[in-house]
Amino acid sequence: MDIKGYLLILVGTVLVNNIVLAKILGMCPFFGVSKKLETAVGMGAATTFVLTLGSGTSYLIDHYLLGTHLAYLRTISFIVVIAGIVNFTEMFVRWASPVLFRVLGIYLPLITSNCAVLGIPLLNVQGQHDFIQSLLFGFGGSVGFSLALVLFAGLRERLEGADMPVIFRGTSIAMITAGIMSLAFMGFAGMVKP
Amino acid sequence: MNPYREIILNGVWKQNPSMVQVLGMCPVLAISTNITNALGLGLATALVMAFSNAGVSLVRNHVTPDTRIPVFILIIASMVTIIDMTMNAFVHPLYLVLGIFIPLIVTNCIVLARTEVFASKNTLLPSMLDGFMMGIGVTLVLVILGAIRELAGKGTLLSGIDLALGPVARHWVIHVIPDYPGFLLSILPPGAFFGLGLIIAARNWIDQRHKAAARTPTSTAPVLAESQQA
Amino acid sequence: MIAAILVMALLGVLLGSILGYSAVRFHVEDDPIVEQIDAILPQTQCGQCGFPGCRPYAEAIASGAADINRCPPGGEAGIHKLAELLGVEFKPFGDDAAPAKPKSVARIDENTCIGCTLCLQACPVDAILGAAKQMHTVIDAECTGCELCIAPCPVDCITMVPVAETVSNWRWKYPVTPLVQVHH
Amino acid sequence: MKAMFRSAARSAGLLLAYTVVGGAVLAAVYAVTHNTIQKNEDDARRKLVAETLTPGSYNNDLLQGQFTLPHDPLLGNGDTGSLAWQAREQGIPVAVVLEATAPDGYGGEISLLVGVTRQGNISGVRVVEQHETPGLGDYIELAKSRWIHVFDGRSLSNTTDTGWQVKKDGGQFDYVTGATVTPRAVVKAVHHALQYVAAHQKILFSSHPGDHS
Amino acid sequence: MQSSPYVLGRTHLPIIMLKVLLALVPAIVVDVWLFGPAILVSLALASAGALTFEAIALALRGRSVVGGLMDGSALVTAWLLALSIPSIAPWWLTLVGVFFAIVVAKHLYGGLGNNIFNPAMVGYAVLIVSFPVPMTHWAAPLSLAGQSLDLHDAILWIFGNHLPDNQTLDAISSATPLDTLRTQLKLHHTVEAIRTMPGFGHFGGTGSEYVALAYLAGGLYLLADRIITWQIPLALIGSLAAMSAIFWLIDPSAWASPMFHLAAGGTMLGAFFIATDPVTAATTPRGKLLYGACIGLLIWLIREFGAYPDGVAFGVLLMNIAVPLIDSWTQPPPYGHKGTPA
Amino acid sequence: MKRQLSHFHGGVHPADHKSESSGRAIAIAPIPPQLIVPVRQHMGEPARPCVQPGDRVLKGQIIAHAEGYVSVAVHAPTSGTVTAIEDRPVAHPSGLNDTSIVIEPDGQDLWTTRTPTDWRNMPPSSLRNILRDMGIAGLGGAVFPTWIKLNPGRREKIPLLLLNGGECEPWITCDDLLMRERADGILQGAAIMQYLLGADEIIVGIEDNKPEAIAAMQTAASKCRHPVDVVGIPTLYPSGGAKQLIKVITGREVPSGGRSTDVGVATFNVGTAFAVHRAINHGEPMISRVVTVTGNVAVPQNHEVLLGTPMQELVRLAGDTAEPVSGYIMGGPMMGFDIPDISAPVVKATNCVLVKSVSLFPPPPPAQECIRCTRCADACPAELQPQELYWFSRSQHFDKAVAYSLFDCIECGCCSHVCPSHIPLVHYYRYAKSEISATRQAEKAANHARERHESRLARLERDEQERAARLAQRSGAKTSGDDARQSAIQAAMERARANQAESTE
Ligand SMILES: Cc1cc2nc3c(=O)[nH]c(=O)nc-3n(C[C@H](O)[C@H](O)[C@H](O)COP(=O)(O)O)c2cc1C
Ligand SMILES: Cc1cc2nc3c(=O)[nH]c(=O)nc-3n(C[C@H](O)[C@H](O)[C@H](O)COP(=O)(O)O)c2cc1C
Ligand SMILES: Cc1cc2nc3c(=O)[nH]c(=O)nc-3n(C[C@H](O)[C@H](O)[C@H](O)COP(=O)(O)O)c2cc1C
Ligand SMILES: Cc1cc2nc3c(=O)[nH]c(=O)nc-3n(C[C@H](O)[C@H](O)[C@H](O)CO)c2cc1C
Ligand code: SF4
Ligand code: SF4
Ligand code: SF4
Ligand code: SF4
Ligand code: FES
Repeated sequence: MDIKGYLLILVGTVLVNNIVLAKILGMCPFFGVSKKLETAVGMGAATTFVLTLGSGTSYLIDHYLLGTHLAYLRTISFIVVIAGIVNFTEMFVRWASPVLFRVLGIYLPLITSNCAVLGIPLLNVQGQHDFIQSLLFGFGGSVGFSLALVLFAGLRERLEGADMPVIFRGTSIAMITAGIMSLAFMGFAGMVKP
Repeated sequence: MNPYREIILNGVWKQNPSMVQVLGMCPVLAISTNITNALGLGLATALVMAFSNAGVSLVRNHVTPDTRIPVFILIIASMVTIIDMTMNAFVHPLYLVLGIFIPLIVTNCIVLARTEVFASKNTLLPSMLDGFMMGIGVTLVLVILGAIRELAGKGTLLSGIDLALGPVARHWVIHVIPDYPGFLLSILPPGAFFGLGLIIAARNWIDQRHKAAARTPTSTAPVLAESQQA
Repeated sequence: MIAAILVMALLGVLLGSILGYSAVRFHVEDDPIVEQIDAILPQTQCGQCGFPGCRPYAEAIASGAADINRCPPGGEAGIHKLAELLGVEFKPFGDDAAPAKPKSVARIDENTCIGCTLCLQACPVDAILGAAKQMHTVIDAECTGCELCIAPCPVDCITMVPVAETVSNWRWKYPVTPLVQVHH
Repeated sequence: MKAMFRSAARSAGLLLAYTVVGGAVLAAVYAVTHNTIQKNEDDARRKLVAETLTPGSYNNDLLQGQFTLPHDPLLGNGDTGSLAWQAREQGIPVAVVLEATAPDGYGGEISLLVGVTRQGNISGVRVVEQHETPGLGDYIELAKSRWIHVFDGRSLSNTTDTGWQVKKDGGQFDYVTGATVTPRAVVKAVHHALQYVAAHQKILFSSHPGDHS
Repeated sequence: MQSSPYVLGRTHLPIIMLKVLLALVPAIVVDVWLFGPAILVSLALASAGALTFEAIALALRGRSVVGGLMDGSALVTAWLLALSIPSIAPWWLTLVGVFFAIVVAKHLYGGLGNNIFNPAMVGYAVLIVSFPVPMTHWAAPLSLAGQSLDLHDAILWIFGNHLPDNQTLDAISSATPLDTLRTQLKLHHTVEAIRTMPGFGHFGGTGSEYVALAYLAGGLYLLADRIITWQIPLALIGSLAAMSAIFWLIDPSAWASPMFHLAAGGTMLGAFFIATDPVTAATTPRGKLLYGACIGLLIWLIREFGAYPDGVAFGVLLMNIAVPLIDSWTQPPPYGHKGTPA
Repeated sequence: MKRQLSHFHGGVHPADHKSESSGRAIAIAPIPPQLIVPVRQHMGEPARPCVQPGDRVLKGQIIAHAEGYVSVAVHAPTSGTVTAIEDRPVAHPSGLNDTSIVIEPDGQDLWTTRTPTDWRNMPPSSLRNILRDMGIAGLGGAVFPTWIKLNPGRREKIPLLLLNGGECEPWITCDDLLMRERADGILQGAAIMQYLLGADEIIVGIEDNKPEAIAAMQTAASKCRHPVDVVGIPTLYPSGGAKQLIKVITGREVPSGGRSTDVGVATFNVGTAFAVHRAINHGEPMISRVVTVTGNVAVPQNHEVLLGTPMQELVRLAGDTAEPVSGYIMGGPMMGFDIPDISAPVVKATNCVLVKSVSLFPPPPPAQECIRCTRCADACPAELQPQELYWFSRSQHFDKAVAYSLFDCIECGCCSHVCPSHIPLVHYYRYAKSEISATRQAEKAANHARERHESRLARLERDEQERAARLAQRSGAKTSGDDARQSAIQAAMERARANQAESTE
């Protein structure tokens, strides 16, 4: 696969098949951690780190440890590996840099229950990606996640001041906003052939 | 109130995972294109939650603080894998449709949240019930959303039921609106968000009416400032 | 079967060692959150929260023993700040919470005061001046309006007077435009 | 240092216990469900392939007749080749089903299964995967419309090369107004598949077609 | 209590909206002249629908209905939506679009001024995604169709799905040049060859190029009257022209020319009337430039690579998403925040 | 010499309505039957009254002393008797009452002794004290004590003294007339200011819609011994704002949160300069000022008015028109405020009494929603984003409003003026500012209370230990005094709560 192919994977995962708005993964942090821009940025950064790493590691596990024989252990071994990475990163960051921990650390525990983190490695297997592709797919997917999250947080901060009907305030309007965002992202449809 | 009733009410209404806690949203949003899928995934989730809660409740006194979460996750992942294989074996067509979202029940945050919040502090029976009712809460929203999206999108209900129940069920499909041109948006991702947004708004509305009815009619609470600007 | 158990065992050992190792290797103490909570509380020391003063309430919040919506003097703004600090949802005052009062200060009726010093001992911020057998007075600027001095007074000579609106503490009101339509 | 080691060992031991139990349980469930799952998957594939064939025209297990075709531009397949299945009546090949890809659909590639009888007639075409615009270009799926039956019985001999086009371009194939791109792509792909079968008639209908690839 | 200032300027919100409507009139006139009167029917239908939905929404929200209708914003939304979908669209299509524009995109967010997405474009996007078939049946220019729908026929068609006996849908409708270009490019025709096909005019589509010119004229009027500022239109047109020019210069047979991009589809309408919607656009001067330029880029990307024929609506909606961030990142420093020269 | 002028961002051109009142010379208003002199006429601490009801006072006699640092004295405007010291309606947007010294004039208008000061031979600090005791506060609107502003402080000097003759508000002409008629006095005051500041340069900035004033000032300047540059600046509201004037004249921007002195400029209203001249060269404290009475009156005119004169007296002087009066504004139409009670007195800040009628000042149309058209941002001289400030103030997201520099807003009203939706933007900003200030105040109070509480706890602890030590010494027995104290507080609280419950029932 050439540079162009890699680029297409990136564009595809970030924009066209955005993990949040097109693939509908990682919804909980998308709605939960998007009330403030600052936290959204932190969550995005933390997720990007873990997801890229987890994507690569999962590939190695799947390829060298499980094979087709033990494929049924995929889910459980992926999640164990990811939990390990998250936990280690959390404790390490906390110990190594309190500043960084304040920025990223508090989001790390939330990452294990972000289904994008497991979804992307599983999609990697489904799409028969090689190691580099898996890494890129993980990175692109999480950048796409961060992008959607940060944009969404910006919108929600602005919506705080809006004079909207009471019953729509909060989660409801967040859903509808996400819906229109997802509609807008459909504009990228067809740019990268699936 | 009877604690079991409380647990049931929490799961279905007061602490409904999808409408109130906004957890475990991915399957709800992704799999609600029709009632059949919704029901399938909802019940799978409920089963996983019931058994995970049971498992966690059993071992809750035998974990150390730093291994607690990993152990819970292990239990959940095992349950999910079992359900995964079982569905693959016995409702294969449905399994194919639900696809990646069955293994993703592992990371469905509501599952982990309930093991943490409830099962790790309660005994076996209440824990199982809590898990199951939370799952039913999810199922409820899933089915309502599935019905709305299916109806608006294709004008049918229960399409694809044969996937779950075999060819016998093929003519159970209800064509509510014959010759409906189809409203594609409803079945696409934006439709999922719009639909759930409306359901949550409806829930808010019901809650609000409830509260308004409960309030004494003489109350003269000042109107919120934010509603004062036209 | 064996392969599966082996793989799983390997993963378990790996994960466990990482966890155990890093838990000890990278151990750090928690941030003192009590200070931050206490900084938000209004320091009226009035005990309306059900705790003997603001700091005990802060400690209770930090340990999870108390909700964030128990301090009437702090108002909803205070709850918002606590919610933000602790990363929890805003929670309005419960129906049982005391209604917010206009800011008041204590006034001692100088003719009735017998100089027993009981109020002086109760005041958490030393806002009452006086000595035994002498008439006492409240320093308006120091009084937080906590009302703790009222109950101990044996001759009931202390009353709370709302702080009057003056040119210096007057505030602009929320603009109301002629088009107002109030929600029903 | 010692504390670290002890802590690590304790956690590892604990988790070891759980993983071993978990692994054993999962392996057991796997053992129980494995065969059913395998059968399910085979059945599903068998059913799909069978759809492009005239029922009752063959009596072999289609999966037994599966073989691989090498890369060929006419099939639109990639370097890894594509699959094909031979249908036999009493051991004699009577039809083949091949995977073909239409590269120029509106929304990307369209994957097809094309069934061709020994006489060179089409016994059926099915769409396996497509990304056409829902509601517009997706009428090529049997679930949406019966359009795909336009190919039944067609062959290179009963339809000329110019006939292998949509009516708008002067051919013989119907299309839905406003969505010409998709049928154009499908018609072309099926035409190519027929040409491929014609060119490789001998091999495809030999008793061991897979050996030649 | 009234607070100072006690003297107010002479611009009024309804007047601004009225002027926007006024600026659209030349294009409507040209459209009627070149494509027949169907557009008048769809404008009227959209306006009626928009005002009705607006009134209902205002009433449900307990706001002054008359005051809300008088601001004129619902009419602007209705007209812009009607002008961006085919004029011969069936009645229900227009109404579904208007519903999503006025009720979902505007009033769920709190009505005028509170919405974050361009209402008309939300309506358009919902329609193109859900009903691509009627959304791609555009009225053919009179000069090509030879025959046309008069007002009566248009009403019958739009409301009753009924055509006069001697006419077919194929005859009165055609794909837009943008659509034709993309499908023909897929068949490996060159741009030059495609441009000679019927439906292409001197620099855009037959007829529609003059409509685009009329939009340009209306837009210049808005600029001159300071209803809109120059940043967004200029940046949008500039970046679209720049992107298309670069690729066109590399290979004129595979890429459409900048001139074509500017004259075709919704470029002019988008640049002057839609991207400039003050409520949903960026507000700072630098932010407006960035916002417009990104929309231009997105339009080009979607036209050249995407699945939808025109990218204006998606470009605008995608940038609406980014507006809060753009605004906060491009805040100009206030007086006294610039660091004083020593 | 033509000075190179700069521009400030934004600004508006409301109709200036100056000619109504600028055609007539300054008249001396008669002494009213009663004078009401508030003790808070300046920014800062109110002055402390030093007379009693019943006291006889002479014109120019101190009746309230400056209290604290930011304060100036208050004087009797004429001779007479103090009849009361009580709360009276004052000119304030709240319409509240404030402490005022009420004087019954005796009609003789007898001065106390007036002693001119030989300022050139006086140390600056004594000179500044004199200005404080003379009650000199800025007449440009902020009424900040002038003696403080005249202190270069740690800086050796303030290089530029800028006299503000901008008078950019529509309708007001008091500075215009003052410059036309008393240009020499203004420049003599400026000389004193220059001495105090150590300024190298004096510039007078005057909007070019006042050619007579510019001419008069130029004539006076040419007679001055020290160089004075009189500069005509383009007419554009609010060029009279100190920050805008500094930008126009020097091209420099006063840093946010800073003062003019940070860019080496001291800005004073021309009236302030004249008051300094009267105080130092004639020994006359600030007891009167020029007030424009205009709008819906028969004879719009400027009057020299004794401070404390009820505004209704001035309105009566100006006479009625056929049109009914719909209200009164103190100050101009852009920055002034409604006076609900016209019996409120003229104070140092009163530059104008503007009588409203419905045709001159139509009531604002209903506000509509903000459409983010940014006309306000284009008009804002503080280069803010008023639409964002509005968005956050309206929804009470004050942190955000502060982050968008709410406190850099000078409340000039340009944004509201141009807003097509007629939103009372400035009102929202004032509301937000006063809420934020109140919160900050409360925070300060909380910190203070915490300190006092902690020091009390520490003291009790210490007492306790001492007593325990004493007790231990005496008997060796151990009593739990701490518990006793705890239970005392506990009991107090119980009773307090019981009380509360009772009172809420
Ligand atoms: C959003 C959109 C999606 C479309 N999807 C398809 C499609 O999936 N298949 C198709 O054949 N045409 C599709 N079209 C229509 C083609 O662009 C083209 O107009 C149509 O095939 C008519 O071609 P003709 O002019 O050759 O008849 C789509 C058009 C639009 C605007
Ligand atoms: C607490 C305080 C202290 C001040 N100290 C000084 C000072 O030392 N020197 C000075 O020139 N101005 C001082 N000022 C005045 C202001 O900076 C400003 O010049 C004055 O309020 C006039 O405002 P205006 O320009 O809006 O009328 C002070 C203001 C306040 C509120
Ligand atoms: C919007 C605005 C307009 C002002 N216009 C004038 C004015 O026209 N003339 C004036 O002397 N001061 C005006 N001021 C007050 C000046 O900023 C400044 O406070 C004053 O010139 C300081 O002089 P003083 O201390 O002598 O009052 C204005 C202030 C603001 C905020
Ligand atoms: C210059 C200008 C452009 C506008 N453009 C649009 C538009 O593209 N779409 C729309 O729905 N409304 C538009 N409006 C109307 C109005 O601003 C819009 O409906 C608001 O978004 C509703 O809150 C426009 C108004 C003006 C003044
Ligand atoms: S209720 Fe009173 S004592 Fe308790 S925290 Fe609030 S102010 Fe402090
Ligand atoms: S004087 Fe009374 S009310 Fe005031 S602080 Fe002291 S105890 Fe509380
Ligand atoms: S001028 Fe008025 S409507 Fe326009 S942006 Fe400013 S506040 Fe909003
Ligand atoms: S009042 Fe404030 S925000 Fe409005 S224009 Fe003046 S400085 Fe700007
Ligand atoms: S279910 Fe929670 S992130 Fe997907």
